[in-house]
Amino acid sequence: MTAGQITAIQPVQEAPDQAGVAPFGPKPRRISAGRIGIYAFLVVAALFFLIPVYIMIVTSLKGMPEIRLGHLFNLPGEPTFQPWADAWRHACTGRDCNGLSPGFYNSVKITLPSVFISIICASINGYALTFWPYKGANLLFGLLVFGAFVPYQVVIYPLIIGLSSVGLFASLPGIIIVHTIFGMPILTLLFRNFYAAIPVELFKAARVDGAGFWRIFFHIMLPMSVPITVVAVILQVTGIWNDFLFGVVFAGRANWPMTVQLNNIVNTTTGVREYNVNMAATILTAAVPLLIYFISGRWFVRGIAAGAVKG
Amino acid sequence: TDLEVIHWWTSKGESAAVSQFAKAFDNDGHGDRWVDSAIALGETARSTVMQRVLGGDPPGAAQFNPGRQYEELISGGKLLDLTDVATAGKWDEVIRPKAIGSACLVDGHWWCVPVNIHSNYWAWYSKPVFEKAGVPEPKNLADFIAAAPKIKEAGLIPFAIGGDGNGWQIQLLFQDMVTEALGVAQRDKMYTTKSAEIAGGPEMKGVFTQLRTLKQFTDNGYANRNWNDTTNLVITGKAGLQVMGDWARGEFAAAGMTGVKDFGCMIGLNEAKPVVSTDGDIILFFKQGNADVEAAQKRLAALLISPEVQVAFNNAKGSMPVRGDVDMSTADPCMQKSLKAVEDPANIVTATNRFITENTNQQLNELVAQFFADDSMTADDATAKFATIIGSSD
Amino acid sequence: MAQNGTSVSIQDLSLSFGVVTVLQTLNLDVAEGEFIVLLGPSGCGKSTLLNCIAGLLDVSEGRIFIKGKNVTWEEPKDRGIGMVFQSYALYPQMTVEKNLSFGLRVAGTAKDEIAKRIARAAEILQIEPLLQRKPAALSGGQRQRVAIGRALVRDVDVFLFDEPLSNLDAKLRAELRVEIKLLHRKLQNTMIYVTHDQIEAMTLADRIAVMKGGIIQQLDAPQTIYNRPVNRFVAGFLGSPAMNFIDGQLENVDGGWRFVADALKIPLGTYDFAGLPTPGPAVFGIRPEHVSLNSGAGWPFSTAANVEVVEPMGSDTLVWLKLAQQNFSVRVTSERTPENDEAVTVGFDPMRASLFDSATGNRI
Amino acid sequence: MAQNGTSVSIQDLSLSFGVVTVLQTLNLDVAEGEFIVLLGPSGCGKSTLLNCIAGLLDVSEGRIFIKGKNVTWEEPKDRGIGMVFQSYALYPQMTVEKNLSFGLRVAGTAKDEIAKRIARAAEILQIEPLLQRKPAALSGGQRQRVAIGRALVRDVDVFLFDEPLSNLDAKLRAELRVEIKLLHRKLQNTMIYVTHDQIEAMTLADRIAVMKGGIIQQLDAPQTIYNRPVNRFVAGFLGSPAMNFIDGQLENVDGGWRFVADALKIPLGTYDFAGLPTPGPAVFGIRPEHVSLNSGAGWPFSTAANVEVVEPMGSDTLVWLKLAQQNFSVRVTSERTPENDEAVTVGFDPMRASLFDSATGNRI
Amino acid sequence: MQKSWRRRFHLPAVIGTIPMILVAVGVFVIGIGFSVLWSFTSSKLFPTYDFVGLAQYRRLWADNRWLVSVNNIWFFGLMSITCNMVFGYLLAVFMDQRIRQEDLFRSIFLYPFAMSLIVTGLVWQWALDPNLGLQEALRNWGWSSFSFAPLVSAETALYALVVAGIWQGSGVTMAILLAGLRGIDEDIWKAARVDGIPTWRTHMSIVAPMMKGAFATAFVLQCVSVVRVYDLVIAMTGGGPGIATSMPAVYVIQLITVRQNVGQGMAAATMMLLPVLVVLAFSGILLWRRNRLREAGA
Ligand SMILES: Nc1ncnc2c1ncn2[C@@H]1O[C@H](COP(=O)(O)OP(=O)(O)OP(=O)(O)O)[C@@H](O)[C@H]1O
Ligand SMILES: Nc1ncnc2c1ncn2[C@@H]1O[C@H](COP(=O)(O)OP(=O)(O)OP(=O)(O)O)[C@@H](O)[C@H]1O
Ligand SMILES: [Mg+2]
Ligand SMILES: [Mg+2]
Repeated sequence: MTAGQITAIQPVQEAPDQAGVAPFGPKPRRISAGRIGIYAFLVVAALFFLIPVYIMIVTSLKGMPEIRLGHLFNLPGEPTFQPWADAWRHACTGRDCNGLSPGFYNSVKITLPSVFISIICASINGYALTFWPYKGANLLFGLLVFGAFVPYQVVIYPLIIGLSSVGLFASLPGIIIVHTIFGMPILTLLFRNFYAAIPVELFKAARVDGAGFWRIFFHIMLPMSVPITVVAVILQVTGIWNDFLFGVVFAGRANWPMTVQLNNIVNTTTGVREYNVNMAATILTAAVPLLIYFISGRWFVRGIAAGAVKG
Repeated sequence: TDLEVIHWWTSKGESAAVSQFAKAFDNDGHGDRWVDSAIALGETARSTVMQRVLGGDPPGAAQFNPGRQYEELISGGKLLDLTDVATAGKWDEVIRPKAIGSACLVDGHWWCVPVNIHSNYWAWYSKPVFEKAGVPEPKNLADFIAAAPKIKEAGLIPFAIGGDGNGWQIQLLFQDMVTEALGVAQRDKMYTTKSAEIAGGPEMKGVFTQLRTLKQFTDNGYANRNWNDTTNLVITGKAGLQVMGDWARGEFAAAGMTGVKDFGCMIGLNEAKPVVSTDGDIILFFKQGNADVEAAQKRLAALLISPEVQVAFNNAKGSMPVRGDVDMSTADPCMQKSLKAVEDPANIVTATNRFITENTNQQLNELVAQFFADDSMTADDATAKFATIIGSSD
Repeated sequence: MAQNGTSVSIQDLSLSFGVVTVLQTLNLDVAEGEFIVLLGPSGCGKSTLLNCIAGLLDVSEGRIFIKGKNVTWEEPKDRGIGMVFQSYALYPQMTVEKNLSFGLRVAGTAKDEIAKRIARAAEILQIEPLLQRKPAALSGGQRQRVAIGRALVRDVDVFLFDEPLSNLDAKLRAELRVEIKLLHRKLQNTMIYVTHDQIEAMTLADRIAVMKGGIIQQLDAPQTIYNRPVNRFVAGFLGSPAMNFIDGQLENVDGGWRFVADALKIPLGTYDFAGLPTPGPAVFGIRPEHVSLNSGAGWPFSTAANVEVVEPMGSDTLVWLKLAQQNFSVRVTSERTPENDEAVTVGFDPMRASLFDSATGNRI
Repeated sequence: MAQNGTSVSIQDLSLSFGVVTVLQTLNLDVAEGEFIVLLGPSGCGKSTLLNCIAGLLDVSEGRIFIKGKNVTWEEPKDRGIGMVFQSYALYPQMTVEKNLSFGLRVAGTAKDEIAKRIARAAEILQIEPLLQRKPAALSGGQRQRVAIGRALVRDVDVFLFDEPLSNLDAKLRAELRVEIKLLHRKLQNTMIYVTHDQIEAMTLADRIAVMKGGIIQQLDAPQTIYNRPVNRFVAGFLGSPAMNFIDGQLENVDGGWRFVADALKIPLGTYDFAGLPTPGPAVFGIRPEHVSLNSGAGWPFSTAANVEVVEPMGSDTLVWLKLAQQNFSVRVTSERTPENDEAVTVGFDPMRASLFDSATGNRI
Repeated sequence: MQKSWRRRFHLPAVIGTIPMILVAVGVFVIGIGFSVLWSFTSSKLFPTYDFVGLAQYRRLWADNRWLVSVNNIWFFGLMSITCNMVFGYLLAVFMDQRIRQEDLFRSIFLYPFAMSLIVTGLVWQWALDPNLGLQEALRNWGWSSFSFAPLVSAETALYALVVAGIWQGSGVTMAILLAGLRGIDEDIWKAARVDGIPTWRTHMSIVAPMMKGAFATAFVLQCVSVVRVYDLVIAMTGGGPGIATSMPAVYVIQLITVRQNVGQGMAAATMMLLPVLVVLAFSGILLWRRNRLREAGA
């Protein structure tokens, strides 16, 4: 059916038709200025966001002579992957010239249990605060939120003294505890908000069914916490993977994470700076959190919606 | 016995140097092993050491700079007393100049091992730049300041400097200028007696005024530049002159340049009055409460200062050995200059760090950096502030 | 009511979301001043149709006229419509007065004109004392009125209501129903009202459009729809308690029609057939209130049955029993309530029944 | 129904949240096998009371007995209760079967015993085909049944229902209402059922407890509550359309009592006073279905009035008019519907009315 | 009432939150308590208990760098939170327009959050370096008079930090606000359209005020990162030129580690906590009062 036919059938109600085409069917999709503006803004913003990563990638593919020319934005004249290989395998940090690779496994060793334990702790906190509040629980929570504002370094001395007095200083458990401590405020906040939005009837039903604190948590609440857990995992993985300060002090030499080597490669003050290797090393170090971001970005927004917007 | 050593020798040249220590220690015949813990950036490495000490897990040994950074470690009883090793090795005889030894010799006990001498008192310049600008190569700072406008006219940067790390490059320049302006004796007096009078005197004002003048001859990219990029400006002939310690020589060498035709070096800021500062690196040993480990620590201490290791290390590092009885004939012309200068005690300048605490040091860094960055700050203001900091330091 | 001319006319309207067609070549003419209710189960496209009329959704096919003007492509604000939402959609951070005036202020209406209109709307809706409150401080019914007020101040021709009462409790719902009815009488505007509550539909509408699956099943006056539903869906959808249905056969015996299910045989002598009937499977429907219990003879049809459940509902009682092994309810006034398991006689007049084709569901 | 002994007994129960007292020295005895409905407006404390019985809230004062055992401080699971929630509260990540068996698994019941009980519950509730689905794949009514099933498998003495039907649409609500009624008949358990829907209350309850502000206003059989409400609140809360109230005066003229409002004078000869009346301001209440329109003489009282609004509701029609300048509704069957503005006669028997004290609201 | 007590302090709940109790009390109360304590001592390299009263505070407030840091944090905080919110909101609004490639854009806006600032800060420093970065590039491409070197002068270096802060933080703000936007009742949008309110007006006057929760969350996160800002400054400017971009957190850490002056560092840290404490206490009291009022009114 065309517009013309309709006009023929319905002449009576036709309003004076200025343009010659009677409005019929879907509104013609004008490519409106607004739409172009939206995309223009987003693209410009995206370019702004991509500047550093562009510089990093381009630089990492250049040889040192090309870098000395100083044309930061130019594409590599003779692309080379040598810096990447160097960064991963050969770059020196002190005596050892094994690149980043040895630290990678340490980072994994630190990150996995830290993320796991900190999320378990925080989710239990959120759950207890929401469904089993005892006297003073909310005061504790307030203290925790206060802790979120404390610059890490302020409590580093007491932490060192405390951990060494229980013999956990400079050990894997030590660093895991530290990450758990500093992840706790924000994660607890997220989980608490998330659980607060769960219908309390679910909790009551489980209690009537005879389930106790732990069973309700593990069988009912935890399986429902996927969206917020995704957010927590992303936050923690990026935070812990990128951490240098705690890793170098609390992990002990045997467990030094990748960032220590990255710092050694990047921050060497005397001697030639190999910027291409630096950039390659940086991208390699960031690869894990970035990967997690790209895989779960969609759930991130959704999870945030579940845990951050209310309250 | 395994011995963990924390240091910030992370660059290629440095790691080659530190490998000399490690190799010697690993092969000392006692089954020792050097466990290498490199952490880039001196301040990061140092604070890690401090935190490890606080946590009761100190490393076996750690790199430090001579100065007052480890005062509290000594008074807190955290360090291993090396006096017996020193006596056996006759350290007080072989180590020269005396000033370098005194960094470790406190109250008659040896608390650390000096391993090299670095002098901050150098200016490096590009011969082609001076040629291009048609001015003679400088013999002192005044020469340079006179020549600078010409270089600027030639479209080049007369004076190269960088402002990274709280402005330590500027502070280094500044300290050189202070020594130059006050003379070694007056300078030492100012720092030892914390004399606000000298610090606020006309010579100091002159230093600040000259600093402001030098600022006019920098480019506007200096703000965050680190020292090797600064050196690179001189190497590539973009800038005329840089004031930097002797480690800059490594950069020139790495770029394939020789001190004969490509670049020049000025010892001190005045060739007529050569000076060598006694900065450098030292190694501290921490008490472990374990006789075996302490024996290994002492073995390492003795090894570090032994002639063969000294030569191997300092050749790799490009610094001067702490003992005069070793053969350094392979060193380049600039090094030869300082090896010559160091023989005369009159040319020795004690490192500033030895007089002032790190707290004061950083305050000075900031003052100088701020003065350098902020053109609205007058030389009078700066001098007054300088006097306050010196006067109230401890 | 002033029904002169067409107010809203929808012609061959279709709308799809991707591959799902929600509305299919729908036609609807609403007379000026008429109160039309769109009634249908959830998801049948009522809100979608309303949004099309409002211009909040772009149609896929067809045209929409309001007051004779083709507004298919007009902006919502230029269509002369006002809309009241289920959630009221009041601007929470503005006072009632701001809520009412915001559209006008944006349009640049003069200050005193705004004040005048708000005063009038507030008077009509009796919300004068509330003008300085925020929506959070209002009860459900008051919010409802403010939402109507927002349309009122804009002096629109057509009011669109999207389930404006479903968020309220039964009591308030009943009260506001009457208020909307009175308001309509006062304003004489065209109103299109979406609901899935049949009581609302019955009480408010001049005409009801019963929708299902994006198609208008029947468009008629409430009583007609109630008493002569065009198909089984409409019959079952309206009425609470719902119409009783009995599956069986339509038979022609000796030139007379009758409905047979199991042992049950209902003569259809008094039934008003919609067309020429044919024998075959059919569904017999009759409303619970058109059936009488134990009222003796005098009914064209009566049969015996056993009471299964008795549901007293206050004013009346619903008695459940089995007819031809199928559930059957009878509504009786509270006084004459039988006991569970009591044997009773059921009587009704097939004239009041509805017969549907088993296959198509259409009225026979 | 097997009403032998007390099943749930609540003694002097009080509960406060901080400074707010929600329940005040409440007493309630529920007989074994009885179906009690707690009815009241939103926020009156119905859910709170139910939660106290279930042990999900700690009481501030008082004691709770179930089957003669003081369970005031028992854990919920040890009280022999099952609870069904408005939102069903099914565990979303478990299948129906897992949902049903969760409580038993927690209690460590043997595998085959669990299977047996689930089979039985599934059969009673006709949810066998759904056992392997997750709640998200169920319709509202099916979820509802699973929620009941969860209580069923645990073989509890007392079922607690917290508005189990409010999330459903009217049609399903009506169906499930009957199902719950039949279930109760089958199981003979004690059931305590919270709702604010009076139809549900009337149809389901053996006795209704009407609550307001944390206090039980009246506890009685549905018909008693409907016909002889103890106060104005109960009278107004029950019945849809609601009872008509007329404010006026109670007067004693020549030894006979009458109610006077404006020109309206209603003789109360047939009225059954609750106690000894005193003259003074009073409220006269009568339900719309107890009033007749144009049905001639034969009524103890009748008066003339003008029709204002007519609300056809399908089966009946509600006619609104003014009596003594106050709104007054009359329910008539659909056939005899007057027009707007028609003059009619209103007649009723004051015997069916209720009189309340204006000040206290109590029945006179 | 023995049983009553047991039910009120559900033992497993207490056990389950032992980590929280330990962290809240052990770390944040006791730890911070020690920090405050040390601020009254003459601690240098290691904490000692040699009390000197308020001497450290006097020295702190006499220190020019600290004063500059305090000024900077207010300026930086205000600028960066405002810009972040505005920019994040704009991004969220535009992302909410049913755009194509939403996933791609979202990933681009979020990725900076995953990268360590220590390095990306360096890259920003390059990009803004007059001899290496944008200025040089544009001059090479023919715009020889172009001048853009924000990190060089004390006046503009803070702005450069703000820009890098936006780069790092606005993605997360965007995600939070986007979630908030998607939670707004669609009827509100429709009502505004029927009322004829332009889209931007709807955003400004209606939608943004309705997203209090999302804004609050984003705001809190921003505040946390502003108070703690350290990596960004160290990587991009090292606090320079001069001391122009020094911040309290940078100052505290400098004092504790480099300057070996724990006492004064802790004094500075205590000063930093003070405003946070005041704000938290204030909002706590407000919340408590509101609850009280609501309860009383109910
Ligand atoms: N934006 C959309 N995209 C895809 N499908 C949609 C969209 N909006 C509505 N639908 C579908 O269109 C159908 C009709 O929806 P509509 O909201 O009009 O129903 P309704 O009759 O108003 O129902 P209710 O009584 O629940 O409000 C539904 O099946 C719904 O799933
Ligand atoms: N945890 C709580 N803290 C404070 N007050 C509460 C709490 N729970 C309920 N209340 C208050 O107690 C009163 C009774 O609540 P309850 O849930 O029992 O009402 P209800 O009768 O079930 O209402 P509805 O029909 O809406 O479910 C309400 O005023 C409510 O605000
Ligand atoms: Mg709808
Ligand atoms: Mg409730």
